[in-house]
Amino acid sequence: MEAQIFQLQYAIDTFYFLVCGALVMWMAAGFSMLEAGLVRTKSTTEILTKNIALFAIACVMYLLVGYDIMYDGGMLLADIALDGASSADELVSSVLAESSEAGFDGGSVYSNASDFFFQVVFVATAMSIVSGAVAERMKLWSFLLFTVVMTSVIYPMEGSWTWGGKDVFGMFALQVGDTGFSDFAGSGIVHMAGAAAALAGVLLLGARKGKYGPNGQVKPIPGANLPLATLGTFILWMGWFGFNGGSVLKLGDISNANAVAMVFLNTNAAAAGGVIGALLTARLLFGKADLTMCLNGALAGLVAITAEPSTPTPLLATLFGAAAGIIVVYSIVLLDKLRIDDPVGAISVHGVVGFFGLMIVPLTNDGASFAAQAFGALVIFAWVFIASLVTWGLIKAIVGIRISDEEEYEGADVSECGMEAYPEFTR
Amino acid sequence: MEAQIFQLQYAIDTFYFLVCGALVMWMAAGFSMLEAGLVRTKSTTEILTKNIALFAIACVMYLLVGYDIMYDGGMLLADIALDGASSADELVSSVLAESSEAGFDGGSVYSNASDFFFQVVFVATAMSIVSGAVAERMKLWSFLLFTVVMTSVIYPMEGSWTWGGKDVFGMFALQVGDTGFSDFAGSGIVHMAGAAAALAGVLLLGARKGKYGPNGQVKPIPGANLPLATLGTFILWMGWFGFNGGSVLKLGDISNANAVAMVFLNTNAAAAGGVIGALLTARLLFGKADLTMCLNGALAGLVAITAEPSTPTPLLATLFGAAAGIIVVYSIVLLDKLRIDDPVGAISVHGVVGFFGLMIVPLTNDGASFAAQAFGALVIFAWVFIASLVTWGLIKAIVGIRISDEEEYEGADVSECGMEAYPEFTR
Amino acid sequence: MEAQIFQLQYAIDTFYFLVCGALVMWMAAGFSMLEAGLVRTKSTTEILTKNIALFAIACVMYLLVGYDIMYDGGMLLADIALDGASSADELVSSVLAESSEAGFDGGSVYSNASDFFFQVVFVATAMSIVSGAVAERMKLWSFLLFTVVMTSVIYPMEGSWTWGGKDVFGMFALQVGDTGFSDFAGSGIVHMAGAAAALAGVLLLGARKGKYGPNGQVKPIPGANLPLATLGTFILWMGWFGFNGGSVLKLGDISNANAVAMVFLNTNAAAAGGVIGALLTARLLFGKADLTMCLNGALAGLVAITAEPSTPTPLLATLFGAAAGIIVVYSIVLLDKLRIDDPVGAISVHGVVGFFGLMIVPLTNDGASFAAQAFGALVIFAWVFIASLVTWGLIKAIVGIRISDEEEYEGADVSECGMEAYPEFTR
Amino acid sequence: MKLITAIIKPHRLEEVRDALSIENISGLTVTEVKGYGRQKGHAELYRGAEYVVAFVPKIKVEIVVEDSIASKAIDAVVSSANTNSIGDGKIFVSTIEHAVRIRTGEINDQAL
Amino acid sequence: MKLITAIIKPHRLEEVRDALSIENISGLTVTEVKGYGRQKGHAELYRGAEYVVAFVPKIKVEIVVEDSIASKAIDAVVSSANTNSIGDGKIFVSTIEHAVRIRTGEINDQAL
Amino acid sequence: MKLITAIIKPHRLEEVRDALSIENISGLTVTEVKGYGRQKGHAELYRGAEYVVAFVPKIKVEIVVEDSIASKAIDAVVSSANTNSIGDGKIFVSTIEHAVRIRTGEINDQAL
Ligand SMILES: Nc1ncnc2c1ncn2[C@@H]1O[C@H](COP(=O)(O)OP(=O)(O)O)[C@@H](O)[C@H]1O
Ligand SMILES: Nc1ncnc2c1ncn2[C@@H]1O[C@H](COP(=O)(O)OP(=O)(O)O)[C@@H](O)[C@H]1O
Ligand SMILES: Nc1ncnc2c1ncn2[C@@H]1O[C@H](COP(=O)(O)OP(=O)(O)O)[C@@H](O)[C@H]1O
Repeated sequence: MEAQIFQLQYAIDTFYFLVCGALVMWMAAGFSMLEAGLVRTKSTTEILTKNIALFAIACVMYLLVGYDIMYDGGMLLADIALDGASSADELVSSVLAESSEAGFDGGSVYSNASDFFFQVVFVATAMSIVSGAVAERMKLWSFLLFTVVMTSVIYPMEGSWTWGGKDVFGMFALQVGDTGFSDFAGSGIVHMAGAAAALAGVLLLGARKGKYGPNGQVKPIPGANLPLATLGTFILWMGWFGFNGGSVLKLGDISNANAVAMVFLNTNAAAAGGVIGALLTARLLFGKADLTMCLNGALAGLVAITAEPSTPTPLLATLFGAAAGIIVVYSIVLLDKLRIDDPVGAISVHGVVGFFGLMIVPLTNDGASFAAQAFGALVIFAWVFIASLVTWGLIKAIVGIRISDEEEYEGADVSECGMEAYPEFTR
Repeated sequence: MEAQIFQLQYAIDTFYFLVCGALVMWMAAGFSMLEAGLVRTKSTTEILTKNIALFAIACVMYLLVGYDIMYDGGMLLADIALDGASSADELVSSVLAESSEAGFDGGSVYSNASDFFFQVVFVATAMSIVSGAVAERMKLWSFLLFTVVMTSVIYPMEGSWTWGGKDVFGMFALQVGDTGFSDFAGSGIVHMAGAAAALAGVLLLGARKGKYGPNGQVKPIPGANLPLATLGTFILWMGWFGFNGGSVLKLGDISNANAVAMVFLNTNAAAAGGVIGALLTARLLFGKADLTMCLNGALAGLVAITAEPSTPTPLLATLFGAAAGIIVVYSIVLLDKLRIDDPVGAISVHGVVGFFGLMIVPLTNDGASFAAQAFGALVIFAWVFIASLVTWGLIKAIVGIRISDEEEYEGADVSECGMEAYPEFTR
Repeated sequence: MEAQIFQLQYAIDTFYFLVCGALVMWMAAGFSMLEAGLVRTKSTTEILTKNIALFAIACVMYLLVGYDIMYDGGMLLADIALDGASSADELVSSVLAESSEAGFDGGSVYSNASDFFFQVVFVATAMSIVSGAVAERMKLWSFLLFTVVMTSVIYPMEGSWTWGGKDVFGMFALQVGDTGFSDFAGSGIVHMAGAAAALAGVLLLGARKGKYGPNGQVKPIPGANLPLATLGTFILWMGWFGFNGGSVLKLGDISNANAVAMVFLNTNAAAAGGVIGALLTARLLFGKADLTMCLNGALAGLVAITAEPSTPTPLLATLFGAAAGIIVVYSIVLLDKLRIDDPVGAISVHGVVGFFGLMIVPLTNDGASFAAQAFGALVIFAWVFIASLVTWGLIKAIVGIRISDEEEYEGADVSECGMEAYPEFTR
Repeated sequence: MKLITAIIKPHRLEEVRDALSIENISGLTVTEVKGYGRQKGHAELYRGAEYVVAFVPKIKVEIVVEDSIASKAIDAVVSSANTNSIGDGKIFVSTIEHAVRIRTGEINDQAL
Repeated sequence: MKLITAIIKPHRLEEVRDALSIENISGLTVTEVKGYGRQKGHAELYRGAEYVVAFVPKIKVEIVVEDSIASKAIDAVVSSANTNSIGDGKIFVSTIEHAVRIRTGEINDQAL
Repeated sequence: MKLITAIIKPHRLEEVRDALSIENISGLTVTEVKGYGRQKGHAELYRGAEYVVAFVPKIKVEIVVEDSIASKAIDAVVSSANTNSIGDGKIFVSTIEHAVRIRTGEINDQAL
C-alpha cells in the first residue's frame, strides 16, 4: 500500500512537471509573437524564423551535451527512458527505493524524462531573450551559430554552478545553502543571463540604421503589430505559471502543493503590479497610456518575482512587480539615451529587472544575503557576458554578424528568408 | 497512511485548481484578441491597453478588498501563505484535521492560495465583458476608474450573496440550497453581471459616431481583423474548460472526477452547438455564413451551459448551446435596432444568453426552481446595473466618459494611447 | 484504504485525460491560425469559418453516432454521465470493482466522459487537415457536408478497426497484438487518414486559378500572414503533447507516468528535429531560410513521431523528426510538380510523413512489423481515400464543390461569407 | 475633359460622393494618401522617444468630367468636403486630352 | 510626352504589363485604388445590418511615354485589360511637359 | 501652376521633404506605389517555386507649385532623392490650370 502511495506521488509529481514544462514550451510562442509585434513589418519573417529555429536548436543541443554539462544528465540522454534501470520492473523498484529513502515529505521523486523536458525549455527561454534584442539587423545564420554555443555551453556552465550544484570552475560554490545565493526559478540564471548575452551581441552589432540621429536624437521605430505583441505578453504571462510553479520541484504533499499555489498567486500578482507600475510611470513621463510599456511592465513584474516567488506575501509580490514596472520604463529610456538599441526592451526587462529580482530575494528569504546575491549576479553576468562577447566576436570575425545597409533598408525578411511576412499589404 | 492519502488528495485538488485557474487567466488573452479583432484598426491599441490594464487592476483590487468582501478571505491576503497557520508544520496538521473531518468523499480541502488564484481570474472575466461593449469611444482612464469600483465592490458584493453565502444586504438569502437558486459557474454571477455593467455604460455613453443613420438605418462597422477575433474565441473556448471545470471545486474522488469530466464534455458540446445554431440562423437570416456570428455563437453556447454544466446529458448540452446560438443572433440584431451599440456583441452573448443559461438550469437540476432563478437573475441584474449606472454617472459628471468627436474620428489609439496598432499599414 | 487509492488513481487518470484533451482541442486553434496564415487575404474569413464550423460539426456528429461506431460508446451518449450506472454510488462501486480487477498496475480506469472528450478532439484534428488542402476554392457548404460524413462515418469506421479493435468489415483484424500493426497516437489513423480525404478532395477539385502556368510552371501564391502561421504551428506543437501524451492512456503508476514523460520528451525532440531538418534542406535547395518550410518541418516531425513516441531514445526521436523535416520539403516540391495544389502542405505533412511515421515504428517497437505497418497503412488509405472520393463525387454531382472563377478572383470571403478578414487594409 | 483631383479628409468621403451623385457625376477613383501641409501631424512619444507623425492621412479623389460640368463638380466637392478646419484639403484641375472606356472602346465624353 | 493613366481590374495587371512589354514599354507605376462607377459594389450584411461596399478595388497604372508611341501603348492596354464586363476601366491621357531621371539628370525622352 | 510628380525610393522620403522645406515648399501629398522599370525586382523561391517579385516599392510625391519655383523644386528633389543607383526614380511635370483651397475657397497661387 505504501508503495502504491509512492507510485501515485511519483505520477502526480511527474505530471506536474510535464504540465509546467508544456507551459514553458508555450513561452516560445510568446516570445515569437512579442518580438514579431515589436519589430517592423520588413523584419517579421526573419524574427519568426529565428525564434522557431532557436527553440529547435536549444532542444537538440541541450539534449546532446547541455544537460550533461549542467546536471550530469548523460550525453545524448541514451539511458533516460528507464532512468538508467535495466528493465521496466527494475525502474519501478529503484524509484520505490528512492521514494522510501526520501520519505513522503522528502525530496521529490519523479521521472527523469520529465525533468529534462522541464529543463530544456528553460534554455530556450534564455536564448529567446537574445533574439529580440538583436532583431532587424543581425545575420540569421550567425545568430543560429551563436545559439548553438549558448545552448550547449554558455548557459549550461552557469546553470551547473547554480542549480547544478557544481563549483565555479572548480574554485568556489554558488549554489543555495552553502553560499547565501538564491535564485528560485532564474531571474538571474535564466533571464539576466539571456540579457547579458544579448547585451554583448548588441554592443558588437550596433544600432539599427536610422535609430539614432547625428545629434544624438532618438528616433523611435514603432513596432508593426501591437495585437501580436499583446498576445505574446499574455502567452508569456500564462507560461510563467509553469516557469515559476514548476520550480517548486514537488507538488505531492501539503506543504509543497501549498507552495506551488503561493507561487502561482504571487507570479500573477507581480505581473499585475508590473502592468500598473509601468502604466502609471509612462502616464506621468509621457502623458499617454503606453501599451508597449504595459507589456514590458507585465514581463518585468514576472522577471522580478522569479528569483523568489514563494516567500513574499501577495501584497509584497504586487509591490515588487510594481517596482519592476517602474524600473523597466526608466531603464528603457536610459538605454536608448546610451544608444543601446534594443527593439523589444529585452535587456531592460530581463537584465536590469533580472538583477533587481535577485537583489530583493533577501527581503523575504532569510536564506539569501544581499552580498551573496550581488556576488552571484556578478559571476553569472561576467561569465555569460564575456563568453558571449568572445563568441559573437569570433563569429563577427569569421562570417560577420550584420547584414548590409542595403539589406537592412529592404528588410531582413527578403535578404535572410526571401519571404515577406505580409506579402499582400502595401508597406 | 491515511494522512498521506489526504496529502495526495490535497495536492491533486490544489493542482486541479491551479490548472483551471491558469486556463481562466488565459481567457484574458481571449477577450483581448476577440475585442481587438472586432473593433476598427484605429481603436485597437486602446482596447488592448484596456484589457491588460483591467486584468491587472482586477487582480490587485480583488487582492486588496474584493476577496475579503466576497469570501471573508482577509484584507490584503496577509495570512494566505500558511492558510492562517503559524508554521508550515501547523499548516499540515490543520489541513489534515480538516480533511479528516470532511472525510475522503467530503468537501474539497485544498490550498487557499489556489482558491484565491481561481477566484481572482473570474473577476477579471466579468470586467473583460465590459470593455468590449464600450469600445472605440470611452475614455481610457474613466474606464479604468470604473474597473476599480467594479472589481473591488460591485462584483464582490453580488458574489458574496451567491457563492459567498451571505445574505443580500442582510435581508434575504440567494445561495443554493436554501433558495432554489443555482448558478454553477456563473452564467449570471459573472457573465450577466458583466453585461449589466456594460449595458449601464453603453446607455450613458451612446453609440459610436456613424453607427446609426439619421433615419434609423444601422450602419455596420466591420471588425478590422477576423483572424484575431477567431483566435480570441478559441482561447476563450479553451479557457472555459477551466472556468466550468474548476467550478466543480473538487477532483480527488471518483464522483467528483467524473463530474469534472462531464463538465468538460458538456462545455465543449454546448460551444459546438452554439456554433452550429448561430451558423444556420445567420445563413437563414442573412444568406451567408457569418463568421462573427459563429464566434458569438460559440461563446453563447459556453455562457448558456455555465449555469449548469454537470447535470445535462451531452446531447442536451449540445441543444442548449444551439438554442443559445440562435438566441444570440436575434439578440444582436435586436439590440442594433434599439440603437444599443455594442461593437463585439457582449451584451447579447453574456447578458441575454447569461439569463437564458440561468433559466434552463431547472430543466436538468432539481435543486433549482424557475422562480428562484428568475428572482436571482433580477437581484444580480438590478444591483449590478444600478450600482454601475451610479458609478458611470459619477465618473461622467466628474471627468467625463466619452472622447471628443474629433478624437473618435482620428481613433482612440492616438488620443488615448498615442500609438497606432499597425502603424505601417495605410488605413 | 485501498479503495481510496483507487479513487485517487481514477481522479488522476481522469484529470490527465482532460488536460490532454483540452490541449488537443487547442489544436483546432492551431490549424485555424496556420491555415489562415498560409492562404491569401481574400480567403481568410472563409478558412476560419470552415475551421470553427468543422470543429463544431465533428463534436456533434461524433457524439451522435461516431463514438458508437468506433468504440460502441452508445448512440447520443445518453448514459455516459454515470458510465451506465444507475446512481452515483453505484458508479463509485462499479469503478472500484473494475479497478480491483485491473489491479493498481493494470489497465487504466478513468471516467468515460473524459474518454469521449479526448477522442472527440481527434476526429476534429483529422478533419482540420482536410480544410487546409482544399482552401481558397471549395464551396463552404459542400465542405461542411463532407465534414458530416467524414466525422460520423469515414473516420469512425477505420478508427473502429484499429483502436476500436473491430475487424475490418468483419473480415480481418488490424489492431495491435494480433497483427503486428501499431499506431500509438495516430500517424496513420488520424493524420494519414485526414490527408487521404484531403487528397481525394483536391483531385476532384483541381488547383487554384493561376497556380500553374500553361507551360507547367508552378506559380507560388504566398501566404498572407506568416505570424499567424507561426503561431498556429506553436499551438499545434503545444497541443501535440496532449495528442501523444494522452495516448499512453494511463498516468497513475510509475511505469505509465514515466512513459508519459518519455512521450512528451520525444514529441518535443521530434518537432525540434523536424524544424532543423527542414531548415537545412530548404537552405540547400532554395538558398534561403524558408520559414514556411520550418513550420511544415516542425509539424512533420510531430506527425512522424506520433505512431510511436514512447520507445525511441530522445536522440532517435530527434533524428526521426529531422528525417521527416527533410522528407516534407521534397514532398511539397514534388506535389507541386504533380500539380496537386495544396495551399498549406497538408498532404505532405500529414499524408506522406504520416506514412513515414508508420513505417519507422518497427525500428524501435518489436511488436510491429514492416509488413503489417505497410498493410495497415494501405487499408486505412484505401478506405478513407475511396470513401472520400465517393462522398466528394456525390457532393460534386449534386451541389457542386467549386466556387465560380469570378468568385475565386474576388475571393471566397466575399462569396461564401460576405465578409472580409481585414476589411480596412487595401489589398 | 478635366481631371479634378481633390485631397480631402478621410471622413468626408461619403459626403463628397453623395454631393457628386446629386450632380449626376458617378464615376470617380479614390486613393489613400498621406498629406503634408499646414495641418501639422501631432508629436508622439514612442517608448519615451519623441517623434512627429509628419504625414496626415488623406483621401485623394480623382474625377474626370466634361469641361462643361467641371465647375459644378468643383463646387460640389468644395461644399461637401469643407469642415472649416485646417487640413480640409485642396482641389487641383488639369486637362485630359483623351479618354477610352476599355470595355467598349468608346472615347472621350462617351467614355466617362 | 504623354501620361497614360489606366484604371483596370486587379487581376488583369499581369496581362497589361506583358502587353506593354511586347511594345517595349517597360516603365510604369502602379497604385492600389478603389473605384466607383457603373460597376456597383455588392450589398453585404454585417451582423444583420445591410450596407453597400460602394468602392470596388482597382489598380491604377501610370505610364509615361514619348508622344509617338502613345497610341500603341493605349491599344496594348485596351486589348489586354478588356474582359468584356462592366468595370473593365478607363484610360485617361494627359501631357507631361518635362521629365527627369533622378539618378543621371537625363531629361525628357531620355529619362523614360 | 505645375504639378511635380516624383517617384522615389521609400527611404529617401525624409530627405526629399527636408530639401523641399529649405525651399519653403511645405505642401505635398505622398502615395505608396509599386514601380516597374530598369531596377528589376528580385527572383524569389516560395516553397521551392520560383517567381519574380516584379514590382519594387516606391513612393510617389506630388507637389503643386507656382510656375516660378518649379525648377527650384525639381532641383531639390533630384539632389535629395539621388543615391546614384538604379531605381532612384523619375520626375514628371505637368500643368495645373486651377487650384482651390477647400477651407477658404482661395484659388490658384493663393490656394497652395
Ligand atoms: N502644394 C501642394 N501640393 C500637393 N498637395 C498639397 C499641397 N499643399 C497641400 N497639399 C495637400 O493638401 C492637404 C491639406 O493641406 P493643408 O495645407 O494641410 O491644409 P489646407 O487644405 O487647410 O490648406 C495636405 O495634407 C496635402 O495632402
Ligand atoms: N469619371 C471618372 N473619373 C475617374 N475615374 C472614373 C470615372 N469613371 C469611372 N472611373 C473609374 O473607372 C472604373 C470603372 O468604371 P465603371 O463605370 O465601373 O465601368 P466601365 O469601365 O465598364 O465603364 C471605376 O471603378 C473608377 O475607378
Ligand atoms: N515610363 C514610366 N512611366 C511611369 N513610371 C515610370 C516609368 N519609368 C519608370 N517609372 C517609375 O520609376 C521607377 C524607377 O525607374 P527605373 O527604370 O527602375 O530606374 P531609374 O529611375 O534609375 O531609371 C520605376 O520603379 C517606376 O515606378
